[in-house]
Amino acid sequence: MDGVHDLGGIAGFGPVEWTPDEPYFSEEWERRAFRLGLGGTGIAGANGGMFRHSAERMDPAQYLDSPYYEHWLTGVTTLLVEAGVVTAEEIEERAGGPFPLSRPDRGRPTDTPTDDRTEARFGVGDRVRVRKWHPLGHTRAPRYVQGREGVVVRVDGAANVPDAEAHGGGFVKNPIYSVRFASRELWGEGGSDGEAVHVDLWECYLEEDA
Amino acid sequence: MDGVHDLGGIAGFGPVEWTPDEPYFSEEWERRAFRLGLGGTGIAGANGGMFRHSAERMDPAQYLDSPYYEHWLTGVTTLLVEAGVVTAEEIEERAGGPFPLSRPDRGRPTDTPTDDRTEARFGVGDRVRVRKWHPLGHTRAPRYVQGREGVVVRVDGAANVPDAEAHGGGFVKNPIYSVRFASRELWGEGGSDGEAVHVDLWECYLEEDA
Amino acid sequence: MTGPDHVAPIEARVAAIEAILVEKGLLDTAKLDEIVQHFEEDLGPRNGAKVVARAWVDPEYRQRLLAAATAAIAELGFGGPEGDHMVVVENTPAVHNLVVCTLCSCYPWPTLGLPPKWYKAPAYRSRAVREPRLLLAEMGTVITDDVEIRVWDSSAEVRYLVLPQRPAGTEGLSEEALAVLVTRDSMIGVERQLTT
Amino acid sequence: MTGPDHVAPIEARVAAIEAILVEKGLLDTAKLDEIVQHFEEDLGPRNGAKVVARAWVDPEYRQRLLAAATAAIAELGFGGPEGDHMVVVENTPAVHNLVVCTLCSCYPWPTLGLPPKWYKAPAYRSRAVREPRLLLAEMGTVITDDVEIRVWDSSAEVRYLVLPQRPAGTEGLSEEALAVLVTRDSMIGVERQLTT
Repeated sequence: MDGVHDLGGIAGFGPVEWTPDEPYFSEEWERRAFRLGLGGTGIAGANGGMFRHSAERMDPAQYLDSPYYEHWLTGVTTLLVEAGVVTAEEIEERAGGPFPLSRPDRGRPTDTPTDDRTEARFGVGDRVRVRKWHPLGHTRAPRYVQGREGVVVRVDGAANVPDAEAHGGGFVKNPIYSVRFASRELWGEGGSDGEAVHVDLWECYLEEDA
Repeated sequence: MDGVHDLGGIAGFGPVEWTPDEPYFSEEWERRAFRLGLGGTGIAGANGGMFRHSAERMDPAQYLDSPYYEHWLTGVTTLLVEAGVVTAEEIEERAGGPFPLSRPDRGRPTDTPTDDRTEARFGVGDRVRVRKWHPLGHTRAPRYVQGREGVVVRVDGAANVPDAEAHGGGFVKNPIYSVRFASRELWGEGGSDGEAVHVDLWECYLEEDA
Repeated sequence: MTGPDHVAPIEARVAAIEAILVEKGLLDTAKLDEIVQHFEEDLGPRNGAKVVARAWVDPEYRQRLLAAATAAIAELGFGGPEGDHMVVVENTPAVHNLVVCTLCSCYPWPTLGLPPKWYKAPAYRSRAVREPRLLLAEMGTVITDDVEIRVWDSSAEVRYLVLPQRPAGTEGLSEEALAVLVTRDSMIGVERQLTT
Repeated sequence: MTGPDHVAPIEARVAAIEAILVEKGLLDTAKLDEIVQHFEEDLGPRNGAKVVARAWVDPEYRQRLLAAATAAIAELGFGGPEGDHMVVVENTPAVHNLVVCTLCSCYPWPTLGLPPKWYKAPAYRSRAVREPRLLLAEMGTVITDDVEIRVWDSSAEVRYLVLPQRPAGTEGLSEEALAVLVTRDSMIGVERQLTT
């Protein structure tokens, strides 16, 4: 999903508001939202891909404007409502006001593998191109690499394809690679020499670069 | 600038909140913000490119979450503060609270023409590719067409290059074209047959497609 | 982050900058009010509708409109800011046109007035170029797959007006009566079939 | 649009969904508290610092760490969620490594703990892959042009730890004393030169 969560390269956010050290939870509600995230996804019968996508589906302005653990709260609560564990009315009544939830899931487990595959098709040094498919649902192929050429620098083991997992396609194993992209391949004239970005990508995201 | 104002293709905004008819200004402040936009840009000594970019430089969450004329208000007021016509302290004191302004301008009039050019280099039917340069400043080449191939369908007259105009590069004329892009060229497998997008682009945004 | 809660109300912000500029003698609100009033009273989709109706009844005007829209529109007395580089795109049985401004809010003021909120909002701007057929269907305008959708992103100087198809069964109507049938949405392209 | 003004306070929202799940007998907060407490007490950059210090003093460990990080880190007793597919990337005089998660907030919990706010915020996530050298300079870490910057976007299963260079003049220090020098930021890659 080409949403605002897919932040690589988006301009306009200003300087990093760095802190030398901070507690994991600066307010008590953050700790409770974290705890809810740990427990709530399973209660909703959801998996990790569904959990990630539940936050990606937040209203874009809310996503960008809210503290991080509000993503967890909104995402998990959306999954719980969608699973019928709780109702939107119930939580709003209890909260004493509107409780924004994420938008409906538009993803489908199409264009993703249905059979496990653990043997790597590509090797280190192979040139690959990321598929350009801009799915409406969850994916872990950032928009800024879709359609771009890179070189495999590491072959990792196989793991479940998030795109399938998040949209009812089940747990389908597929190899993962670290692919190196030159900055200028990604950002053109706006890129820089001497900078490279490595992105971890499932094999089903990649095509041979002819 | 690859900012959140560059909305083409970004997902997650939900249905269009269509209205059959509406007044130009649904609240009095909107009318006043419009009036301020008409008059204020000139008071700041700014031009149209600077005006557009002043809204593009807004905090991304504020940009997405605010009513349209708040863009005008925030942009024009930023130009007035940057020009030294008013101070941030002055307006905040008068407003009785924080008055968010846009972020600093990161653009430079580089990579744009410095000499007028009115004779069109391309003709209808020519294949072109949009330059991929992802500038940090103002441009009217949306991110979703940068690096993509299309066909010239109309040659328009020459007009000032916004990228130069917005960043102190002055008024430099350059021809404009309407370029047609197949949906699948833009969105790959996520595109559709039978859909094409036409984007109006200055000649300096384009390269011959070899 | 800057939460909107901590920000001065929008009315107070507008009033503040306006008051300071007026006090400095820089902003002439009365003069600007005349311009705004002109926009409010003289511009709007009824102008565009007259252009469309004329094109329906006058084949030569239609040719001029499609060849050089700015001049043809000026024949009816419409022109000015955001309307001095007009292009008219014509719907046909095989083609449907849709206008958007993905980067901001460009819109043909003289013929359509100032744009409605939804035209300037992220949902329309983001989706019109990515999934126009689905977007139109959601808005009640079903475009069948045999009709090509041509989206026009007004990213430079040109402002677009869609010339919708004349509805069937309107052979007997006058130009004035035809103009009444033409909607704002049909000239943006979010509506296709006009009704009598 | 839904203004945050009209929304129930975040504390009330968290409390509401939590209370309902507890009342339904679905959420065991006491059991979850044990896990959270474990994260708070046992995880953090002091773990990663021990890994780095060991690699500095033990060349064979360093080799194992670079070849198979998960197992090498487990030798020191660290592992678990968000740490079971570790890769360590080594800074050299010619290379600087920087870790980011552009899509969300992936971070090696066992060795670094839960990520700081800025690591999860849009400014860092958007800029790290687009203008890392400038971003680092703004954060006080100047990387000269002769040093290649390698950004690692942890978009899949692997979690990255940067192995910083051992500071000069630390030949006499013990492994424990070296670990004290290793900062969280140097293991993310937003700091390069460690000081004694």
